[in-house]
Amino acid sequence: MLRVDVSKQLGEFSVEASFASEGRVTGLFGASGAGKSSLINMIAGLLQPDRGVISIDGETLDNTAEHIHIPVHRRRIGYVFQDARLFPHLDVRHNLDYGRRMNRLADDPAARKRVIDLLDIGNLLDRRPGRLSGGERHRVALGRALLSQPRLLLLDEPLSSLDEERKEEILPYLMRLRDEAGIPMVYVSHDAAELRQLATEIVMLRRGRVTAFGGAEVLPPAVSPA
Amino acid sequence: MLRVDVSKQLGEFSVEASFASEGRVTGLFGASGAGKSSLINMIAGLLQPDRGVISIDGETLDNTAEHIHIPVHRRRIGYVFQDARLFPHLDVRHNLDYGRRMNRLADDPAARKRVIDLLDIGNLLDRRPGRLSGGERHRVALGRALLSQPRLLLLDEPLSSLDEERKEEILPYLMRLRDEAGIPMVYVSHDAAELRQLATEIVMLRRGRVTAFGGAEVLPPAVSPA
Amino acid sequence: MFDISPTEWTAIQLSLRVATVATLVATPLGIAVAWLLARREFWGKSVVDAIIHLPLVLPPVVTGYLLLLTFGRRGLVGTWLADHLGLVFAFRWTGAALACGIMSFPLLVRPIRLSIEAVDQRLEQAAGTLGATPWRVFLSVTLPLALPGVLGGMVLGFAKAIGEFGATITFVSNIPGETQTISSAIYSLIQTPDGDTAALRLVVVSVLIAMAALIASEWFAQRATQRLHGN
Amino acid sequence: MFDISPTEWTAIQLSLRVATVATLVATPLGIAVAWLLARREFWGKSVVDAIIHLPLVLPPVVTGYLLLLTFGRRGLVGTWLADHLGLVFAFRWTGAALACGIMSFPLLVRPIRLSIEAVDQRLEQAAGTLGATPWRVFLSVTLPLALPGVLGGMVLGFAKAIGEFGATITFVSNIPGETQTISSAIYSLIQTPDGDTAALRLVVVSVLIAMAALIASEWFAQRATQRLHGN
Amino acid sequence: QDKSLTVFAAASMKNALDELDAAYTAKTGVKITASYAASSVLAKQIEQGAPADIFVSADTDWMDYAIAKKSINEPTRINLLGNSIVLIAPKDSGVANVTIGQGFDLAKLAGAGKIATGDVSSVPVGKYAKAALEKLGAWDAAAPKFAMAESVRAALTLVARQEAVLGIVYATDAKVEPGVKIVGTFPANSHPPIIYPVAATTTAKTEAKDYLTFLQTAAAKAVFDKYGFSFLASPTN
Ligand SMILES: Nc1ncnc2c1ncn2[C@@H]1O[C@H](COP(=O)(O)OP(=O)(O)OP(=O)(O)O)[C@@H](O)[C@H]1O
Ligand SMILES: Nc1ncnc2c1ncn2[C@@H]1O[C@H](COP(=O)(O)OP(=O)(O)OP(=O)(O)O)[C@@H](O)[C@H]1O
Ligand SMILES: [Mg+2]
Ligand SMILES: [Mg+2]
Repeated sequence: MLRVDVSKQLGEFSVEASFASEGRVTGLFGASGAGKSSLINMIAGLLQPDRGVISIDGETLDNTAEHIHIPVHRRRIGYVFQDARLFPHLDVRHNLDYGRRMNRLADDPAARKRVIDLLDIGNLLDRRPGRLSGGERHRVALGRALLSQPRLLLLDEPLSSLDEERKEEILPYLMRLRDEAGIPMVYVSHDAAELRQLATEIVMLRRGRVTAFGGAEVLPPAVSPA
Repeated sequence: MLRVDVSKQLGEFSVEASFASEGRVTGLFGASGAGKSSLINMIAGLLQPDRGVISIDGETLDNTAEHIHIPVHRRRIGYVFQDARLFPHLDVRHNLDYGRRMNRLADDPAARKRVIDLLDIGNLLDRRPGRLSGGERHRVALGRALLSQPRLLLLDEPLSSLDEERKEEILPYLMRLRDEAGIPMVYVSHDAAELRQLATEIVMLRRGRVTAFGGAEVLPPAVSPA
Repeated sequence: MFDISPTEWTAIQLSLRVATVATLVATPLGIAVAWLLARREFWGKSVVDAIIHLPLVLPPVVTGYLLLLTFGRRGLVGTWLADHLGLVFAFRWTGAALACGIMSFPLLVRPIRLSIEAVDQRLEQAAGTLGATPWRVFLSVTLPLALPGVLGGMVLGFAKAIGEFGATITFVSNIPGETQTISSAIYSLIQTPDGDTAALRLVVVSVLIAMAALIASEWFAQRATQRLHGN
Repeated sequence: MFDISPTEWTAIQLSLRVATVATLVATPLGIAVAWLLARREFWGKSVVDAIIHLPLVLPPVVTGYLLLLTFGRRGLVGTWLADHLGLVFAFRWTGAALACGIMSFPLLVRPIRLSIEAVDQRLEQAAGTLGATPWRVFLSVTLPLALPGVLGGMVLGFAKAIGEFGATITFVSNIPGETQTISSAIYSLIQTPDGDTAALRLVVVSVLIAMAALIASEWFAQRATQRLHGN
Repeated sequence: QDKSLTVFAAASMKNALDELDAAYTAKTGVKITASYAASSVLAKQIEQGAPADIFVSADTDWMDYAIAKKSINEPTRINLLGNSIVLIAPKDSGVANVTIGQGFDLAKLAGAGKIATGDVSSVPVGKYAKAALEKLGAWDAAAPKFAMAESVRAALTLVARQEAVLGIVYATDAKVEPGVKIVGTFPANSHPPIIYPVAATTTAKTEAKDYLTFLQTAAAKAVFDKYGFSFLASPTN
């Protein structure tokens, strides 16, 4: 269970969000500038809430009243940033391996192969991020987060730079992760269709406030493409 | 008319594209890593083709046989980069104004207001890019390109980080630009629906090669969202 | 202890003038050289790089001597400058400034060069697409983004210029009111059997000047960084 | 002209040893200090910054005296180190290395600091989310990305260490085979009537050493930049 | 067993001492290590416990300083050498054969040019020059024309390069620089005697005595004479 009840001031913008999501995948939905990335940064521990509580499966990550703020590196999260943030000095192979090394996990060639094949980045392994296309970068970033064996996945529009075909391949994989591995996720997307497939609960954000919370029914109705 | 007939080697990847688009909006469609950004970079003059010709409305921009390579700053293009590339040291207002200043154009408050309102970035004018959300950044980048009064617009997935609602507002504006101002555009997108609305001609790219060229009919058939 | 004598005052003022002029004149040149080294490949680049570093590698006296041979009254460049521009360095404060400028040049160039190398070329490309000529790209994008390096280089250069005396004294000797800077005054005092107290006084003054320069530069740099990484 | 005498050979070897040891020992310290200045706010930060720059601002002779008073045989720190760690600086080559290290410290720190400041903190955040402790973030992200600055600082520092003699000669004197570096040898020769040819010979040697260091560092830097900005 | 001595000597003594040290080593097998620097620096280093056995100073002030600091074995002190100061001009200058005496107008002689010498407050040659000119009544007028160098050698260079029209340096230095000519010699009574004292330090090895004796031999005198120093001690064999 993911419990979030925080407030945070960022310049003139403020986030005041409170929800408790039981589901395995919490979808964050909202217009550009609604505060989705800010909220997810707080869950990651990169942004400290001014006030409030964040806990996951009963374990407190943040509690301003009790001065608890678990540092980022101990949260065991996998975060796919909106802007990829690959390490420019490491080739794709080492980017993918980074989380495993830092967490001192045993090598798992099978898992690695599965992720690499799924994302179709096998032929990029020796390249550095500077020479990847936009979509390739995001795929590698997704792979990097998945391979760090996180306890919680934070996905900030992980598929928005990808083509339909690719999305159709990756979404089912994420659904399997949700159902089989049971890794909880927070998934940010503008794409209602994506959220409908993946999210078990939806948080609607608008100007930093939660305006709706519930199942897929809170999403705007599907429109058929023009 | 946009004529492109180029080849370029990038590491192991090569682009060999040849097409002549009569239409006002040329849509570039293709999977991640197909070579869309590379092609558009050549049109912009940021990447020099190994061999070939690029011309727009009869004016040669590149001709390797005749050693012609018009430098970027004389091409009068507006380029919305896939990765925004806002100037981090300038606030939004000055980012928007940059192209006008560099081209020594007269100030046009009405045009500016129109673009700012359309993109809903009026309240961000005094902020620096470091404090913008992902979508806000892309909107400013779009505004910056539009306001430089370009002769050719190059749009590399300009809307992929925006929500449906926003897209629905901006697409019609781009259509108006196409129809009224008559500014030719090259438009990269993964979203077949977007291209169907905007593009008059479609170039399908696959592994650096043009696999189809024509009207909207070359796009994959519309699927209704799951 | 703080009764600074008139000669000392003159030395202090002179030091400030010499270091300021040296830094201000060297900075644009340093930026140009740093840009060339950071962004251009040309034949003889490592030779240029080596020449810039010479004043660091050679004992200052040697640099002073070389300056004397080149920019002195009988020096090749010196004669030309005197005849054509009326610019005389010998025994003038301008000579002290020249010596300080040359001695601090490597310290000025390196940080600027690093900062220019660190500027994201994709931003320069973006500026180009918006119609900026290479020169205006440099002025409006590269230079502002490299500002921390420019300030850093200027501080190092200024501090060095305040402390320099080996090359200066060899080139233009030590003439109170004309070429005697704080550093050469300190040096003279230290060579005198009971000059220690007076030397200490001047040491304190140089430290204060350097601190002021440092604090000013930090303040500018802070503002610059804020501009780059936030609102 | 190139019949280098045994004493001169000794001076050359000593210079290399002194400059190398000084640079290698100062670099980790310099990185630590640069990191503190770049990434931490603490009380007295500008004082630390000022102290680091002192050797640049003061005439080298003054720095040399301060070293003599502190680390000399009768100096407070000198006696303590000798008694407790058996580390003697006075009139030893280790003292020359200490003097060179201190004189080149500001030149080392500034470029490193600038490079660390330029590292995108969002990448460090990303490393944190992947489980890297702050220390490992520093080692695996910050430091490699700041490598050009580290190399740049090391080159400046090394070049300065080769050229330093004011503080060295004052602190540990000019004893052939123990503390006479190329630079102090050049200085002695310049002070001697008809020592010019010999001095010139040694000047050429220092220039060659510095050029080799520069070229090596450029080569490393090039590789580092390539690693950062391409394949 | 290797015997060795460390000599701390003023930089201007390098030529002569290097030659003598070689001779001494050949004769006795005692290795001499010489450290040349400014007398001021050496005096302070000896004060701080430098491993020096012998101190050769370029003037009496710093020897006195060292004695006052109890770092010199006072009874061993000998005023070994003397020197004279001369007026020099670039070798093709029109100035020649100046008689230096009471009423000597140095300022007029220099005209619009500069007069190079060592720093008058700290470098020994400068101190002697100033004293002499004051005695001769020429200082006040000439003072503004002085370019004070960091060492005798630097002053010499300024004249040789014709940056300065005149210079005041030691006779020993003027002799070896081909770019200058001596145009006058300051009378010995116009300034305090120019003396190079030598002494053993308080921590000196026993061999130091022998070395000091060697410096006073006729053989040593011959070498010092060659480099233009006047020998003040009475030579022994
Ligand atoms: N440091 C800051 N100072 C001021 N305002 C900020 C700061 N960081 C973010 N904001 C503002 O907060 C709002 C929410 O930003 P956030 O990045 O969370 O949006 P988002 O929902 O992720 O949007 P998008 O879909 O465009 O990425 C935006 O309007 C943004 O401009
Ligand atoms: N400098 C380079 N060296 C080697 N390969 C490169 C270089 N630049 C691009 N590539 C490769 O060329 C291919 C095309 O890249 P491009 O950026 O044009 O793709 P794209 O169609 O824009 O993809 P996306 O939709 O993911 O942005 C990619 O596979 C990329 O890895
Ligand atoms: Mg966002
Ligand atoms: Mg692309």
